[in-house]
Amino acid sequence: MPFLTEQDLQVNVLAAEVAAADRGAIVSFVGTVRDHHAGRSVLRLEYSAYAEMAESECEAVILEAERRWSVAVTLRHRIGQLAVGDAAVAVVVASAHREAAFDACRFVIDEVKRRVPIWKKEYYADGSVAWVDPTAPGGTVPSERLDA
Amino acid sequence: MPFLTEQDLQVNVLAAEVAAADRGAIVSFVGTVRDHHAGRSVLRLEYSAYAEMAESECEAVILEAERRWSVAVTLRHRIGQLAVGDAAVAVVVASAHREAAFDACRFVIDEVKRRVPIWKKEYYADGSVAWVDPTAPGGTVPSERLDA
Amino acid sequence: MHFLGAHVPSSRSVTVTVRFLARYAELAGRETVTVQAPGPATVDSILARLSEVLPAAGRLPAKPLCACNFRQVRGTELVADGDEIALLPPMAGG
Amino acid sequence: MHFLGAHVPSSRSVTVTVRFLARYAELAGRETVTVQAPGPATVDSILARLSEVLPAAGRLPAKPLCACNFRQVRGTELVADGDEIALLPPMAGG
Repeated sequence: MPFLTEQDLQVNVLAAEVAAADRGAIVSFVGTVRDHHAGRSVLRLEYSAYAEMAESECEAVILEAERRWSVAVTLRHRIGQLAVGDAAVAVVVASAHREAAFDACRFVIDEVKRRVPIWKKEYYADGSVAWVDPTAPGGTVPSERLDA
Repeated sequence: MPFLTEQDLQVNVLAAEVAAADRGAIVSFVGTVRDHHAGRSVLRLEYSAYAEMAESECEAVILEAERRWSVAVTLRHRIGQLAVGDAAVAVVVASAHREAAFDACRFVIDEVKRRVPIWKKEYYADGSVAWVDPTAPGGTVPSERLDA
Repeated sequence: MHFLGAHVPSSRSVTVTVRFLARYAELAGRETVTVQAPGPATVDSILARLSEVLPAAGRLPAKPLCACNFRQVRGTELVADGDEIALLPPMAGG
Repeated sequence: MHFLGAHVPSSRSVTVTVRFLARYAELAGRETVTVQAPGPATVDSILARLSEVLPAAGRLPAKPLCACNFRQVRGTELVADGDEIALLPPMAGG
Protein backbone atom coordinates (compact mmCIF):
# COMPACT_ATOMS: atom_id res chain seq x y z
CA MET A 1 0.00 0.00 0.00
CA PRO A 2 2.82 2.55 0.38
CA PHE A 3 3.03 3.68 -3.23
CA LEU A 4 5.03 6.77 -2.27
CA THR A 5 8.60 6.11 -1.30
CA GLU A 6 11.87 7.88 -0.59
CA GLN A 7 13.82 4.78 -1.61
CA ASP A 8 15.43 4.11 -5.01
CA LEU A 9 13.05 2.41 -7.43
CA GLN A 10 14.10 -1.05 -8.59
CA VAL A 11 12.11 -2.47 -11.49
CA ASN A 12 13.39 -6.00 -10.92
CA VAL A 13 12.22 -5.92 -7.30
CA LEU A 14 8.80 -4.60 -8.34
CA ALA A 15 8.54 -7.20 -11.12
CA ALA A 16 8.96 -9.94 -8.54
CA GLU A 17 5.79 -8.65 -6.82
CA VAL A 18 3.62 -9.30 -9.88
CA ALA A 19 5.43 -12.20 -11.56
CA ALA A 20 3.63 -15.55 -11.63
CA ALA A 21 4.06 -18.78 -13.55
CA ASP A 22 0.94 -18.10 -15.62
CA ARG A 23 1.86 -14.49 -16.48
CA GLY A 24 4.26 -14.61 -19.39
CA ALA A 25 4.31 -10.90 -20.24
CA ILE A 26 5.77 -8.17 -18.03
CA VAL A 27 5.63 -4.57 -19.21
CA SER A 28 7.19 -1.79 -17.20
CA PHE A 29 7.35 1.97 -17.40
CA VAL A 30 9.98 4.02 -15.61
CA GLY A 31 9.97 7.81 -15.68
CA THR A 32 13.35 9.37 -14.94
CA VAL A 33 14.44 12.92 -14.12
CA ARG A 34 15.49 14.73 -17.30
CA ASP A 35 18.32 17.26 -17.43
CA HIS A 36 16.25 19.87 -19.26
CA HIS A 37 12.72 21.22 -19.00
CA ALA A 38 11.23 23.95 -21.17
CA GLY A 39 14.70 24.97 -22.34
CA ARG A 40 16.22 25.27 -18.86
CA SER A 41 18.97 23.12 -17.45
CA VAL A 42 17.65 21.13 -14.47
CA LEU A 43 20.05 20.30 -11.63
CA ARG A 44 17.70 18.40 -9.32
CA LEU A 45 14.09 18.33 -8.27
CA GLU A 46 11.81 17.69 -5.38
CA TYR A 47 8.55 15.76 -5.41
CA SER A 48 5.93 16.37 -2.77
CA ALA A 49 2.54 14.73 -2.37
CA TYR A 50 -0.74 15.00 -0.56
CA ALA A 51 0.21 11.66 0.87
CA GLU A 52 -3.03 10.13 2.13
CA MET A 53 -4.95 11.08 -1.03
CA ALA A 54 -2.05 10.06 -3.30
CA GLU A 55 -1.97 6.60 -1.71
CA SER A 56 -5.70 6.07 -2.16
CA GLU A 57 -5.65 7.37 -5.75
CA CYS A 58 -2.75 5.04 -6.63
CA GLU A 59 -4.71 2.15 -5.19
CA ALA A 60 -7.84 3.17 -7.12
CA VAL A 61 -5.91 3.38 -10.40
CA ILE A 62 -4.45 -0.09 -9.87
CA LEU A 63 -7.83 -1.59 -9.01
CA GLU A 64 -9.35 0.03 -12.09
CA ALA A 65 -6.60 -1.44 -14.32
CA GLU A 66 -6.92 -4.88 -12.72
CA ARG A 67 -10.69 -4.80 -13.20
CA ARG A 68 -10.44 -3.71 -16.82
CA TRP A 69 -7.69 -6.09 -17.94
CA SER A 70 -6.55 -9.47 -16.69
CA VAL A 71 -3.35 -8.13 -15.15
CA ALA A 72 -1.42 -7.68 -11.91
CA VAL A 73 -0.09 -4.17 -11.38
CA THR A 74 2.45 -2.62 -9.06
CA LEU A 75 3.44 1.02 -8.81
CA ARG A 76 5.82 3.30 -6.88
CA HIS A 77 6.38 7.05 -6.97
CA ARG A 78 9.39 8.76 -5.41
CA ILE A 79 8.97 11.74 -3.15
CA GLY A 80 11.70 14.02 -1.80
CA GLN A 81 14.92 15.09 -3.49
CA LEU A 82 15.87 13.53 -6.83
CA ALA A 83 18.89 14.00 -9.09
CA VAL A 84 19.00 13.95 -12.90
CA GLY A 85 18.68 10.36 -14.11
CA ASP A 86 16.91 9.09 -10.98
CA ALA A 87 13.75 7.03 -11.48
CA ALA A 88 10.77 9.10 -10.30
CA VAL A 89 7.98 6.64 -11.03
CA ALA A 90 7.79 2.95 -11.91
CA VAL A 91 4.82 0.89 -13.08
CA VAL A 92 5.10 -2.86 -13.60
CA VAL A 93 2.29 -4.94 -15.12
CA ALA A 94 2.23 -8.72 -15.52
CA SER A 95 -0.28 -10.62 -17.61
CA ALA A 96 -0.76 -13.77 -19.62
CA HIS A 97 -1.05 -11.54 -22.70
CA ARG A 98 1.30 -8.79 -23.78
CA GLU A 99 -1.43 -6.64 -25.35
CA ALA A 100 -3.21 -6.38 -21.99
CA ALA A 101 0.07 -5.70 -20.21
CA PHE A 102 0.96 -2.85 -22.59
CA ASP A 103 -2.53 -1.32 -22.47
CA ALA A 104 -2.78 -1.52 -18.69
CA CYS A 105 0.73 -0.11 -18.12
CA ARG A 106 -0.03 2.87 -20.34
CA PHE A 107 -3.37 3.41 -18.62
CA VAL A 108 -1.78 3.38 -15.16
CA ILE A 109 0.95 5.92 -15.93
CA ASP A 110 -1.54 8.18 -17.74
CA GLU A 111 -3.92 8.06 -14.76
CA VAL A 112 -1.13 8.60 -12.23
CA LYS A 113 -0.12 11.76 -14.05
CA ARG A 114 -3.72 12.90 -14.35
CA ARG A 115 -5.14 12.30 -10.89
CA VAL A 116 -2.57 11.45 -8.22
CA PRO A 117 -1.80 14.59 -6.14
CA ILE A 118 1.96 14.86 -6.55
CA TRP A 119 3.91 18.02 -7.37
CA LYS A 120 7.34 18.68 -8.75
CA LYS A 121 9.63 21.60 -7.97
CA GLU A 122 12.58 22.05 -10.32
CA TYR A 123 15.93 23.59 -9.36
CA TYR A 124 17.76 25.05 -12.36
CA ALA A 125 21.40 25.69 -13.17
CA ASP A 126 20.74 29.46 -13.20
CA GLY A 127 19.65 29.33 -9.55
CA SER A 128 15.93 29.74 -10.20
CA VAL A 129 13.28 27.39 -8.84
CA ALA A 130 9.86 26.64 -10.32
CA TRP A 131 6.85 24.41 -9.84
CA VAL A 132 5.95 22.23 -12.80
CA ASP A 133 2.40 23.09 -13.87
CA PRO A 134 1.18 21.44 -17.08
CA THR A 135 -1.65 24.00 -17.30
CA ALA A 136 0.67 27.04 -17.16
CA PRO A 137 2.18 28.75 -20.24
CA GLY A 138 5.71 27.33 -20.54
CA GLY A 139 4.83 24.48 -18.20
CA THR A 140 6.16 26.03 -14.98
CA VAL A 141 5.31 28.71 -12.41
CA PRO A 142 8.11 30.36 -10.40
CA SER A 143 8.47 29.29 -6.79
CA GLU A 144 7.99 32.15 -4.32
CA ARG A 145 9.79 30.66 -1.40
CA LEU A 146 13.24 32.18 -1.16
CA ASP A 147 14.64 29.31 0.85
CA ALA A 148 13.36 26.94 -1.86
CA MET B 1 25.31 -6.97 -31.66
CA PRO B 2 24.92 -10.33 -29.87
CA PHE B 3 21.17 -10.22 -29.36
CA LEU B 4 21.06 -13.95 -28.66
CA THR B 5 22.45 -14.97 -25.31
CA GLU B 6 22.68 -17.92 -22.95
CA GLN B 7 22.96 -15.58 -19.96
CA ASP B 8 20.17 -14.49 -17.62
CA LEU B 9 18.37 -11.37 -18.85
CA GLN B 10 18.60 -8.35 -16.55
CA VAL B 11 16.29 -5.48 -17.44
CA ASN B 12 18.18 -3.01 -15.23
CA VAL B 13 21.43 -3.81 -17.03
CA LEU B 14 19.76 -3.40 -20.43
CA ALA B 15 18.09 -0.16 -19.33
CA ALA B 16 21.52 1.29 -18.56
CA GLU B 17 22.44 0.75 -22.24
CA VAL B 18 19.69 3.08 -23.48
CA ALA B 19 19.29 5.49 -20.57
CA ALA B 20 20.32 9.12 -21.18
CA ALA B 21 19.72 12.40 -19.40
CA ASP B 22 17.34 13.59 -22.13
CA ARG B 23 15.31 10.36 -22.24
CA GLY B 24 12.79 10.51 -19.43
CA ALA B 25 10.67 7.48 -20.39
CA ILE B 26 11.83 3.88 -20.31
CA VAL B 27 9.42 1.13 -21.36
CA SER B 28 10.40 -2.51 -21.17
CA PHE B 29 8.87 -5.81 -22.16
CA VAL B 30 9.96 -9.13 -20.68
CA GLY B 31 8.55 -12.43 -21.88
CA THR B 32 8.88 -15.23 -19.36
CA VAL B 33 8.44 -19.01 -19.61
CA ARG B 34 4.90 -19.95 -18.62
CA ASP B 35 4.04 -23.14 -16.76
CA HIS B 36 1.25 -24.09 -19.15
CA HIS B 37 0.78 -24.09 -22.91
CA ALA B 38 -2.32 -25.26 -24.76
CA GLY B 39 -3.55 -27.03 -21.62
CA ARG B 40 -0.34 -28.94 -20.97
CA SER B 41 1.94 -28.50 -17.98
CA VAL B 42 5.34 -27.24 -19.15
CA LEU B 43 8.46 -28.27 -17.19
CA ARG B 44 11.11 -26.49 -19.22
CA LEU B 45 11.89 -25.45 -22.75
CA GLU B 46 14.65 -24.99 -25.21
CA TYR B 47 15.11 -22.11 -27.62
CA SER B 48 17.18 -22.53 -30.75
CA ALA B 49 17.93 -20.00 -33.46
CA TYR B 50 19.31 -19.65 -36.95
CA ALA B 51 21.91 -17.50 -35.29
CA GLU B 52 23.42 -15.40 -38.05
CA MET B 53 20.02 -14.53 -39.55
CA ALA B 54 18.47 -13.96 -36.10
CA GLU B 55 21.19 -11.47 -35.22
CA SER B 56 20.74 -9.52 -38.44
CA GLU B 57 16.93 -9.53 -38.13
CA CYS B 58 17.13 -8.25 -34.54
CA GLU B 59 19.39 -5.47 -35.71
CA ALA B 60 17.03 -4.63 -38.59
CA VAL B 61 14.02 -4.48 -36.24
CA ILE B 62 15.87 -2.13 -33.89
CA LEU B 63 16.98 0.15 -36.73
CA GLU B 64 13.44 0.25 -38.06
CA ALA B 65 12.07 1.25 -34.64
CA GLU B 66 14.77 3.88 -34.14
CA ARG B 67 14.07 5.32 -37.59
CA ARG B 68 10.31 5.41 -37.02
CA TRP B 69 10.31 6.85 -33.50
CA SER B 70 12.75 9.03 -31.62
CA VAL B 71 13.90 6.21 -29.35
CA ALA B 72 16.89 4.11 -28.31
CA VAL B 73 16.21 0.36 -28.27
CA THR B 74 17.97 -2.63 -26.83
CA LEU B 75 16.97 -6.26 -27.09
CA ARG B 76 18.08 -9.73 -25.96
CA HIS B 77 16.68 -13.20 -26.59
CA ARG B 78 17.71 -16.28 -24.64
CA ILE B 79 18.72 -19.46 -26.41
CA GLY B 80 19.30 -22.85 -24.85
CA GLN B 81 17.56 -24.42 -21.85
CA LEU B 82 15.08 -22.34 -19.84
CA ALA B 83 13.02 -23.13 -16.75
CA VAL B 84 9.51 -21.93 -15.92
CA GLY B 85 9.66 -18.28 -14.86
CA ASP B 86 12.92 -17.52 -16.70
CA ALA B 87 12.99 -14.41 -18.89
CA ALA B 88 13.14 -15.52 -22.53
CA VAL B 89 13.16 -12.14 -24.23
CA ALA B 90 13.67 -8.56 -23.08
CA VAL B 91 13.13 -5.31 -24.98
CA VAL B 92 13.99 -1.95 -23.43
CA VAL B 93 13.15 1.36 -25.11
CA ALA B 94 14.14 4.82 -23.90
CA SER B 95 12.71 8.05 -25.25
CA ALA B 96 11.95 11.64 -24.32
CA HIS B 97 8.26 10.76 -24.73
CA ARG B 98 6.42 7.85 -23.21
CA GLU B 99 4.01 7.43 -26.14
CA ALA B 100 6.93 6.79 -28.50
CA ALA B 101 8.56 4.45 -25.98
CA PHE B 102 5.36 2.37 -25.61
CA ASP B 103 4.70 2.25 -29.37
CA ALA B 104 8.28 1.33 -30.22
CA CYS B 105 8.51 -1.36 -27.52
CA ARG B 106 5.33 -3.00 -28.75
CA PHE B 107 6.51 -2.81 -32.35
CA VAL B 108 9.86 -4.45 -31.50
CA ILE B 109 8.40 -7.41 -29.62
CA ASP B 110 5.74 -7.94 -32.32
CA GLU B 111 8.40 -7.91 -35.05
CA VAL B 112 10.74 -10.19 -33.09
CA LYS B 113 7.96 -12.75 -32.83
CA ARG B 114 7.05 -12.35 -36.50
CA ARG B 115 10.39 -12.41 -38.25
CA VAL B 116 13.34 -13.45 -36.09
CA PRO B 117 14.19 -17.13 -36.76
CA ILE B 118 13.96 -18.59 -33.26
CA TRP B 119 12.17 -21.80 -32.29
CA LYS B 120 10.88 -23.17 -29.05
CA LYS B 121 10.70 -26.81 -27.98
CA GLU B 122 8.54 -27.52 -24.93
CA TYR B 123 9.08 -30.39 -22.48
CA TYR B 124 5.89 -31.38 -20.67
CA ALA B 125 5.14 -32.98 -17.32
CA ASP B 126 3.70 -36.04 -19.14
CA GLY B 127 7.08 -36.71 -20.79
CA SER B 128 6.08 -35.52 -24.25
CA VAL B 129 8.01 -32.94 -26.25
CA ALA B 130 6.69 -30.57 -28.91
CA TRP B 131 7.75 -27.68 -31.10
CA VAL B 132 5.74 -24.52 -30.68
CA ASP B 133 4.19 -23.64 -34.05
CA PRO B 134 1.73 -20.74 -34.06
CA THR B 135 0.40 -21.89 -37.44
CA ALA B 136 -0.45 -25.45 -36.28
CA PRO B 137 -3.81 -26.50 -34.82
CA GLY B 138 -3.33 -26.41 -31.03
CA GLY B 139 -0.17 -24.37 -31.42
CA THR B 140 2.34 -27.22 -31.27
CA VAL B 141 3.71 -30.08 -33.39
CA PRO B 142 5.16 -33.18 -31.68
CA SER B 143 8.93 -33.52 -31.69
CA GLU B 144 10.19 -36.64 -33.47
CA ARG B 145 13.57 -36.88 -31.87
CA LEU B 146 13.49 -39.54 -29.16
CA ASP B 147 16.53 -38.19 -27.35
CA ALA B 148 14.81 -34.79 -27.27
CA MET C 1 -19.72 14.85 3.35
CA HIS C 2 -23.03 14.69 1.52
CA PHE C 3 -24.42 15.62 -1.86
CA LEU C 4 -26.81 18.56 -2.05
CA GLY C 5 -30.35 17.28 -1.90
CA ALA C 6 -29.35 14.33 0.27
CA HIS C 7 -29.83 14.53 4.02
CA VAL C 8 -28.92 18.12 4.96
CA PRO C 9 -27.29 18.66 8.36
CA SER C 10 -28.65 21.25 10.80
CA SER C 11 -27.86 24.90 10.12
CA ARG C 12 -25.43 25.25 13.03
CA SER C 13 -21.98 26.29 11.92
CA VAL C 14 -19.46 23.91 10.35
CA THR C 15 -15.73 23.94 11.13
CA VAL C 16 -13.30 22.42 8.64
CA THR C 17 -9.55 22.34 8.11
CA VAL C 18 -8.42 23.81 4.79
CA ARG C 19 -5.08 22.45 3.61
CA PHE C 20 -2.91 24.22 1.01
CA LEU C 21 -0.72 21.93 -1.03
CA ALA C 22 2.59 22.55 -2.81
CA ARG C 23 2.62 25.96 -4.54
CA TYR C 24 -0.64 26.97 -2.87
CA ALA C 25 1.08 26.64 0.52
CA GLU C 26 3.74 29.05 -0.73
CA LEU C 27 1.07 31.52 -1.84
CA ALA C 28 -0.98 31.17 1.33
CA GLY C 29 2.13 31.35 3.49
CA ARG C 30 1.00 28.37 5.53
CA GLU C 31 -0.17 24.77 5.18
CA THR C 32 -3.52 24.77 6.94
CA VAL C 33 -6.15 27.13 8.27
CA THR C 34 -9.34 26.46 10.20
CA VAL C 35 -12.48 27.87 8.60
CA GLN C 36 -15.89 28.13 10.18
CA ALA C 37 -18.99 28.72 8.03
CA PRO C 38 -22.72 28.70 8.71
CA GLY C 39 -24.27 25.32 7.91
CA PRO C 40 -25.21 23.84 5.56
CA ALA C 41 -21.84 24.65 3.97
CA THR C 42 -20.43 23.57 0.64
CA VAL C 43 -16.84 23.46 -0.59
CA ASP C 44 -17.59 26.71 -2.46
CA SER C 45 -18.92 28.45 0.64
CA ILE C 46 -15.78 27.47 2.56
CA LEU C 47 -13.64 28.86 -0.28
CA ALA C 48 -15.67 32.11 -0.20
CA ARG C 49 -14.90 32.51 3.55
CA LEU C 50 -11.22 31.74 3.06
CA SER C 51 -9.81 35.21 2.30
CA GLU C 52 -11.72 36.63 5.24
CA VAL C 53 -9.82 34.42 7.65
CA LEU C 54 -6.55 34.42 5.66
CA PRO C 55 -6.01 37.44 3.37
CA ALA C 56 -3.06 35.73 1.58
CA ALA C 57 -5.55 33.16 0.29
CA GLY C 58 -6.73 35.87 -2.09
CA ARG C 59 -3.67 35.03 -4.19
CA LEU C 60 -5.00 31.54 -4.93
CA PRO C 61 -7.06 30.80 -8.06
CA ALA C 62 -10.77 31.43 -7.54
CA LYS C 63 -11.71 27.86 -8.49
CA PRO C 64 -8.91 25.54 -7.42
CA LEU C 65 -9.11 21.78 -7.67
CA CYS C 66 -10.44 20.57 -4.31
CA ALA C 67 -10.51 17.36 -2.32
CA CYS C 68 -12.67 16.64 0.68
CA ASN C 69 -11.33 13.94 2.98
CA PHE C 70 -8.80 12.82 0.34
CA ARG C 71 -11.28 12.50 -2.53
CA GLN C 72 -11.65 14.98 -5.39
CA VAL C 73 -14.96 16.89 -5.11
CA ARG C 74 -16.98 19.56 -6.90
CA GLY C 75 -17.53 22.94 -5.27
CA THR C 76 -21.21 22.18 -4.81
CA GLU C 77 -20.60 19.26 -2.44
CA LEU C 78 -21.59 19.73 1.18
CA VAL C 79 -18.95 19.57 3.87
CA ALA C 80 -19.37 18.32 7.42
CA ASP C 81 -17.86 19.38 10.69
CA GLY C 82 -14.27 18.12 10.94
CA ASP C 83 -13.76 17.56 7.21
CA GLU C 84 -10.39 18.29 5.61
CA ILE C 85 -10.70 20.40 2.46
CA ALA C 86 -7.52 20.33 0.38
CA LEU C 87 -6.67 22.84 -2.35
CA LEU C 88 -4.63 21.12 -5.03
CA PRO C 89 -2.46 22.79 -7.70
CA PRO C 90 -2.50 21.10 -11.13
CA MET C 91 -0.94 17.67 -10.64
CA ALA C 92 2.59 17.09 -11.88
CA GLY C 93 3.53 13.56 -10.87
CA GLY C 94 5.18 10.98 -13.06
CA MET D 1 21.74 -14.03 -55.43
CA HIS D 2 19.93 -12.10 -58.13
CA PHE D 3 16.35 -11.35 -59.07
CA LEU D 4 14.95 -12.98 -62.20
CA GLY D 5 15.39 -10.61 -65.12
CA ALA D 6 18.52 -9.10 -63.65
CA HIS D 7 21.90 -10.30 -64.86
CA VAL D 8 21.53 -14.06 -65.31
CA PRO D 9 24.58 -16.18 -64.59
CA SER D 10 25.82 -18.74 -67.10
CA SER D 11 23.87 -21.96 -67.38
CA ARG D 12 26.59 -24.10 -65.79
CA SER D 13 25.35 -25.87 -62.67
CA VAL D 14 24.93 -24.17 -59.28
CA THR D 15 25.91 -25.80 -55.97
CA VAL D 16 24.31 -24.55 -52.74
CA THR D 17 24.09 -25.65 -49.12
CA VAL D 18 20.55 -26.30 -47.90
CA ARG D 19 20.16 -25.92 -44.13
CA PHE D 20 17.26 -27.44 -42.16
CA LEU D 21 16.33 -25.57 -39.02
CA ALA D 22 14.69 -26.74 -35.80
CA ARG D 23 11.84 -29.21 -36.53
CA TYR D 24 12.81 -29.45 -40.19
CA ALA D 25 16.20 -30.84 -39.12
CA GLU D 26 14.33 -33.53 -37.17
CA LEU D 27 12.21 -34.37 -40.22
CA ALA D 28 15.17 -34.36 -42.64
CA GLY D 29 17.33 -36.34 -40.20
CA ARG D 30 20.22 -33.91 -40.70
CA GLU D 31 21.11 -30.24 -40.59
CA THR D 32 22.53 -29.59 -44.05
CA VAL D 33 22.73 -31.14 -47.48
CA THR D 34 24.56 -30.03 -50.63
CA VAL D 35 22.35 -29.60 -53.70
CA GLN D 36 23.47 -29.11 -57.27
CA ALA D 37 21.07 -27.80 -59.93
CA PRO D 38 21.44 -26.65 -63.52
CA GLY D 39 21.85 -22.87 -63.72
CA PRO D 40 20.18 -20.48 -63.68
CA ALA D 41 18.59 -21.90 -60.50
CA THR D 42 15.98 -20.39 -58.21
CA VAL D 43 15.13 -21.22 -54.61
CA ASP D 44 12.15 -23.19 -55.98
CA SER D 45 14.31 -25.21 -58.36
CA ILE D 46 16.65 -26.10 -55.49
CA LEU D 47 13.64 -27.20 -53.41
CA ALA D 48 12.40 -29.33 -56.31
CA ARG D 49 15.78 -31.16 -56.44
CA LEU D 50 15.84 -31.67 -52.69
CA SER D 51 13.98 -34.97 -52.32
CA GLU D 52 16.07 -36.50 -55.12
CA VAL D 53 19.24 -36.01 -53.08
CA LEU D 54 17.61 -36.55 -49.67
CA PRO D 55 14.42 -38.69 -49.67
CA ALA D 56 13.59 -37.66 -46.06
CA ALA D 57 13.15 -34.10 -47.31
CA GLY D 58 9.88 -35.31 -48.83
CA ARG D 59 8.42 -34.99 -45.30
CA LEU D 60 8.91 -31.22 -45.31
CA PRO D 61 6.15 -28.83 -46.39
CA ALA D 62 6.16 -28.19 -50.13
CA LYS D 63 6.50 -24.41 -49.70
CA PRO D 64 8.54 -23.74 -46.56
CA LEU D 65 9.66 -20.28 -45.54
CA CYS D 66 13.15 -19.83 -47.02
CA ALA D 67 16.16 -17.63 -46.45
CA CYS D 68 19.09 -17.18 -48.80
CA ASN D 69 22.29 -16.01 -47.11
CA PHE D 70 20.39 -15.11 -43.93
CA ARG D 71 17.70 -13.03 -45.59
CA GLN D 72 14.11 -14.14 -46.18
CA VAL D 73 13.46 -14.72 -49.91
CA ARG D 74 10.69 -15.73 -52.29
CA GLY D 75 10.92 -19.00 -54.16
CA THR D 76 11.39 -17.15 -57.46
CA GLU D 77 14.70 -15.59 -56.43
CA LEU D 78 17.82 -16.78 -58.18
CA VAL D 79 20.54 -18.48 -56.20
CA ALA D 80 24.28 -18.37 -56.85
CA ASP D 81 27.03 -20.89 -56.39
CA GLY D 82 27.96 -21.16 -52.70
CA ASP D 83 24.73 -19.68 -51.34
CA GLU D 84 23.19 -21.02 -48.13
CA ILE D 85 19.48 -21.73 -48.50
CA ALA D 86 17.76 -22.16 -45.12
CA LEU D 87 14.39 -23.83 -44.62
CA LEU D 88 12.65 -22.19 -41.66
CA PRO D 89 9.71 -23.59 -39.66
CA PRO D 90 7.15 -21.00 -38.52
CA MET D 91 8.94 -18.71 -36.08
CA ALA D 92 8.26 -19.09 -32.39
CA GLY D 93 10.53 -16.65 -30.59
CA GLY D 94 9.55 -14.29 -27.82
